[in-house]
Amino acid sequence: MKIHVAVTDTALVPAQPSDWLRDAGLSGAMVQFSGQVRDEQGRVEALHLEHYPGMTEGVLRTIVDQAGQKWHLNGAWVVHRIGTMVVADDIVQVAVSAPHRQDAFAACAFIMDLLKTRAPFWKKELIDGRWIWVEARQSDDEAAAAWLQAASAREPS
Amino acid sequence: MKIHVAVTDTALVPAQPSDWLRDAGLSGAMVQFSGQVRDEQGRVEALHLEHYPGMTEGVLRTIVDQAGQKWHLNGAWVVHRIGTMVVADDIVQVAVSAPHRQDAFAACAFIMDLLKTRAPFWKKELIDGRWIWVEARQSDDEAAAAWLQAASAREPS
Amino acid sequence: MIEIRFFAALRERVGSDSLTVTPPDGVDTVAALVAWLADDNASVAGALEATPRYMVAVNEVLSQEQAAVRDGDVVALFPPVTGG
Amino acid sequence: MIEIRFFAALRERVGSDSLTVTPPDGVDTVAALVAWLADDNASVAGALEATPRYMVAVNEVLSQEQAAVRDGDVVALFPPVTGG
Repeated sequence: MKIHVAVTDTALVPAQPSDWLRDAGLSGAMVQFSGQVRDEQGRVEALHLEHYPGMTEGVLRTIVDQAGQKWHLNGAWVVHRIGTMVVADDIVQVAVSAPHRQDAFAACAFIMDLLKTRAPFWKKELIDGRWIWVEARQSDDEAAAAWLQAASAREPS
Repeated sequence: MKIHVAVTDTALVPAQPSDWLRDAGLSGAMVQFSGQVRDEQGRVEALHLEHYPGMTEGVLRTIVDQAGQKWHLNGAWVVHRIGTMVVADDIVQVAVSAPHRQDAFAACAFIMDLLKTRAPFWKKELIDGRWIWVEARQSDDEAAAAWLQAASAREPS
Repeated sequence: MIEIRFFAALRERVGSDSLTVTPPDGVDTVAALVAWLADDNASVAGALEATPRYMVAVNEVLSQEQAAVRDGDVVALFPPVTGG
Repeated sequence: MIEIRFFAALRERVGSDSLTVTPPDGVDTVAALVAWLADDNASVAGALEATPRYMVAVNEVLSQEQAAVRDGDVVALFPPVTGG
């Protein structure tokens, strides 16, 4: 399984994950998630992302390794942008290749759910000329917890 | 919600769905599935896809409309290739944009599961110089049935 | 007059893309039409026998065997689909 | 010696990126370290009070308040993460 994990302060390129994952007939399925800066009905002027260098890459790598243990994957790409970005910019790309689509969908959603609750990134939004930290959402905690409960339910008691 | 549904006999372009779905800050999430011709350990030399012109586009459009009723989507792209293709070629692209990632993941998986069991496409593989029709997989029937059971479980009895 | 269309392996087994038929009165469902066709046409009978699971579309909409069929309809018979 | 790092809103509230501290013997868990820090440093106390839910990493691994802390560790305190 090939893995690419990176944090970058430059613009993400939409076609890069699929170009990099392409594997000459080994995989039959590729699922890619990308997240964009929303304007929230015009309220948001810009977004700034801070992270914990070193820890971030380690956490992302651990999440991808866990996905590789849970599902049959051939490749995984996770690139997260930091710094200041404008509305509609790509913030994150998560892409996986797999023999079968169910594994690709599940692994991609799992990586995003754990990234949202484990990877040390913090967002602030520029609204009316003021930078305001984004609050964590409880629905994200619940999404991550669901994967972990599903995992422990499968353990022998 | 913008919708693009097409059947084509030319090569699919990986970056097209995300370029077309891009919406200047309305959506925060994009999920794209693409399916490739697998070589099956070198057994498969080529793939040929036949379809039912007219019905295909209607079925795909109906599936996308259903997805748009079940989830909050801003756009959906479904392009399926037909004719003869070689190993690693893209067969199908399904991409959706949405305000939130959970809707994007669910809608993209739903469209693929229904496409697999409802859209009139048939594959044959060139193996050892002979074209052999691919058999439908029961796991695909089950995946589609799961969405429909989930839907009917929510109906008032 | 009803147009019968065949696709994929079923088309190859029948040996034709389509047939135009005028079934007798009373043949007013997909099931009745298929039974009448198989009685009437040996190549269709053989093809259906070699394709135990098949799907049906009436006027380009997936349908069940109990679906009504009337004059002017296009009825397509094909193996389970395998796209994607 | 323990390095304490702060991120995001918590960093801004503390007013520093990091502190290097030598807590007394017996301060051997994250919870004890945080309690000692808050006693010792008014800006940390104020920042933590303004951040009722915070997360902890010990040596770059997410940890619980009961986690052990020893000399040479890097302990990071930050608000719930919001990437993606």
